[in-house]
Amino acid sequence: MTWTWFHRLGSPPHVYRLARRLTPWFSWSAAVLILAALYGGLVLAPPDYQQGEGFRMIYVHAPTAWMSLMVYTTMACAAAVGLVWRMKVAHAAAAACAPIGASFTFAALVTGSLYGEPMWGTWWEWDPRLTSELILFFLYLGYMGLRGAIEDTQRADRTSAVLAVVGVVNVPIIHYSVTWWNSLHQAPSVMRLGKPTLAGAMLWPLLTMLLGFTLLFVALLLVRLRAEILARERNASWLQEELAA
Amino acid sequence: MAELPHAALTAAGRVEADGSAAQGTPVLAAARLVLERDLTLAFRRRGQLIQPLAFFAIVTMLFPLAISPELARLREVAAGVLWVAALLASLLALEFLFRDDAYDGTLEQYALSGQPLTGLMFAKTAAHWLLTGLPLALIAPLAALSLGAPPGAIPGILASLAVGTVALSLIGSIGAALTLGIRRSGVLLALLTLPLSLPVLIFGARASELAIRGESIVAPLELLGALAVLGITLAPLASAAAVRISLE
Amino acid sequence: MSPEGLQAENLQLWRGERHVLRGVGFSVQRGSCLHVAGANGAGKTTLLRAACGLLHPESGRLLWNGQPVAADLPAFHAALLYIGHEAPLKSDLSALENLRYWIGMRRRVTAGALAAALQRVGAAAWSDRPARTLSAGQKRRVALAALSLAPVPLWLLDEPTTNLDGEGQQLVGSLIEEQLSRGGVVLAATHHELPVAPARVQRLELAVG
Amino acid sequence: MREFFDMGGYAAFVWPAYAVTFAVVILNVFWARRALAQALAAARRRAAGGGGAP
Repeated sequence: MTWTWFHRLGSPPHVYRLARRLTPWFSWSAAVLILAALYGGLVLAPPDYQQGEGFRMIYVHAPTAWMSLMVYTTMACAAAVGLVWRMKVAHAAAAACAPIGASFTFAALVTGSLYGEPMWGTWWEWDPRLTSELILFFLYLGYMGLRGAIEDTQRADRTSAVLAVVGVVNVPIIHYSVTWWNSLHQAPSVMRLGKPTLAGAMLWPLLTMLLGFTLLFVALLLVRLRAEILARERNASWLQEELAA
Repeated sequence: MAELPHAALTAAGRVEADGSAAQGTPVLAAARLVLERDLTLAFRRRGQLIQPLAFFAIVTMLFPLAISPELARLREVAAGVLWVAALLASLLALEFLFRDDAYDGTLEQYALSGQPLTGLMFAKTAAHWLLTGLPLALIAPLAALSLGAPPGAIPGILASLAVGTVALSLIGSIGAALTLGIRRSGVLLALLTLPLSLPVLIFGARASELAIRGESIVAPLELLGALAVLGITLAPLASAAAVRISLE
Repeated sequence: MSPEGLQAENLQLWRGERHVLRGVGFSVQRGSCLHVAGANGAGKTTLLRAACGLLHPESGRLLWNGQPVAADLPAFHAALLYIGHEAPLKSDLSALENLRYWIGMRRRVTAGALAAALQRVGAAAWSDRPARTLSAGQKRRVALAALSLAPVPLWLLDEPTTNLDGEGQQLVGSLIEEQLSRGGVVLAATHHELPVAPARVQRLELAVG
Repeated sequence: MREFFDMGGYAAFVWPAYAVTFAVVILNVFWARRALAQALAAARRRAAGGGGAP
């Protein structure tokens, strides 16, 4: 009984239909939350006493940075499940994650750089978080490159899954080493990226934005997952019925 | 029908035809054979052994030409130069780590040998280290001297490269296994391997830098050692998994 | 009584767009040989590779002595020898060295046993030449020497008679006969006839999909 | 209103940051929908042309 949900998650038609049913719910709640957070962040929140109006960039930088890591973790978990239980749907989910994660990592890098310019006076600072973000971007590129280089879907799924798992083991090590390296070289006077103390009217838009982006990710994932399932199940009989209906 | 040889097989499966399990090769002996085979093959093509070393020497030579011949200035970047050159040289030989074995069917035989593939992958990685990492560590002090490092730095540089290249070979073996069966995989291999190698670069370059300055390298060397140990435990698992997938 | 030998039930396998194995099944008892026949591209090699556990069919079962193969893959692999249509030889190593490393991974072999095996396949004269100087037929013979050195219960042979002269083909036949007399199982994929007494051979014809 | 768009002198950083982020959001929505539409079209084409078997 307790494991039936897990087995059903392994069934492509079940997941396909579930994804179709859930997509509107996640999309609309994400849209509402993000719009509310935008209003809260740009209008209601008072300026920061140190960073002035510039701190409002945190409402886009923090969520994109959060997405970059969360999507990678999700991708690696899905990949591991796919490897261990030979679950096609899990591989499809991992494949769906990569482009989403890569694009948000790119956004986190750009917003980080924009955030950094007025604070540091340069467009790029070898700040540990930005550096880690850059490496994460390369990890995504490598993952997508490997996937794209292998023609057979099944082999591409399984090979890139090994890479995702290896990568997720490495991410904390990379982050630690980069922080360690940075602490050796950084002059203490340089201000670190965005840690204004947030409270009340400044905090809730951030939390709302984080939640909104997370829901947005789920919605995007569900749509892409359906596309990936369609590509993997093209010979299955359930699909013929599904399309006929 | 003669029943004798396989009578014991139903139970154990592993028992060989003459009925004695002792005939099977133990894992360590099998791994030693893999190592021996790779070393023998490498020495049959001695010319190729020199190539990563020559590459390393040329890359380190580029920096004085590109920056300045002043030893005082070079000394400041020497550790970084050594490590970037070592990283690239180690990467250069990786593409061929599994390639020939994949083409001639040796990998298939490894996967079907009944031996744990993880152990065999470890042996292959060890061979790669003995053929590239160790020689690199041995000639790196010479390169360091030419970049203005004091002779007192030699033990530290040697130690940091010897330990660090172990981790590099292990990480590289994963990349090499993942890119098996992909045509023109060189750039992809670099794209996969280099980001994962960054911690090794950071700790290794720091250790060499401290050695050049005449300070204690214990802290970064311990971190490098930790990376190598982590690599020894996990990397062969990942490359064995990747090799099996490449055979599918 | 659990069935002995190798059984496959309803193996289904896709390679990308191609549905290569469409519900293939067979049952080979100890002491008998399965001749996998079919035109080029019918999936003979795929079936052999699936039967030794390299490929994972999307559905279907593979049983060795009544046990699912997947339950203990290393033990199953230790019990089989697979030879693809190219003998797995290193071009820079001699025939002797190749055999020593290849078979030595699985079981201890003495120098005497190696020499005897090479003698038997007529390789004694050129056993110390690098494999790259050998002809395709000579490489095949080295693979046959591996068979005589590894009397494991299951042999999977992909095109065992290709490139061999008449005498070499007879050698394949006698090696297989010996294996069958020992109670071993042989799966051989070839579009030629097998030089084995027909009474011991089952035929499985694969069609091009 | 002017003041709002000026962002206390940070306009040159705040607005591009928001623009990039929401460009990525909108592109993601667009790409995801396009991927699904293409996959559906391909599957329909297949279903129409010979019952799925290649």
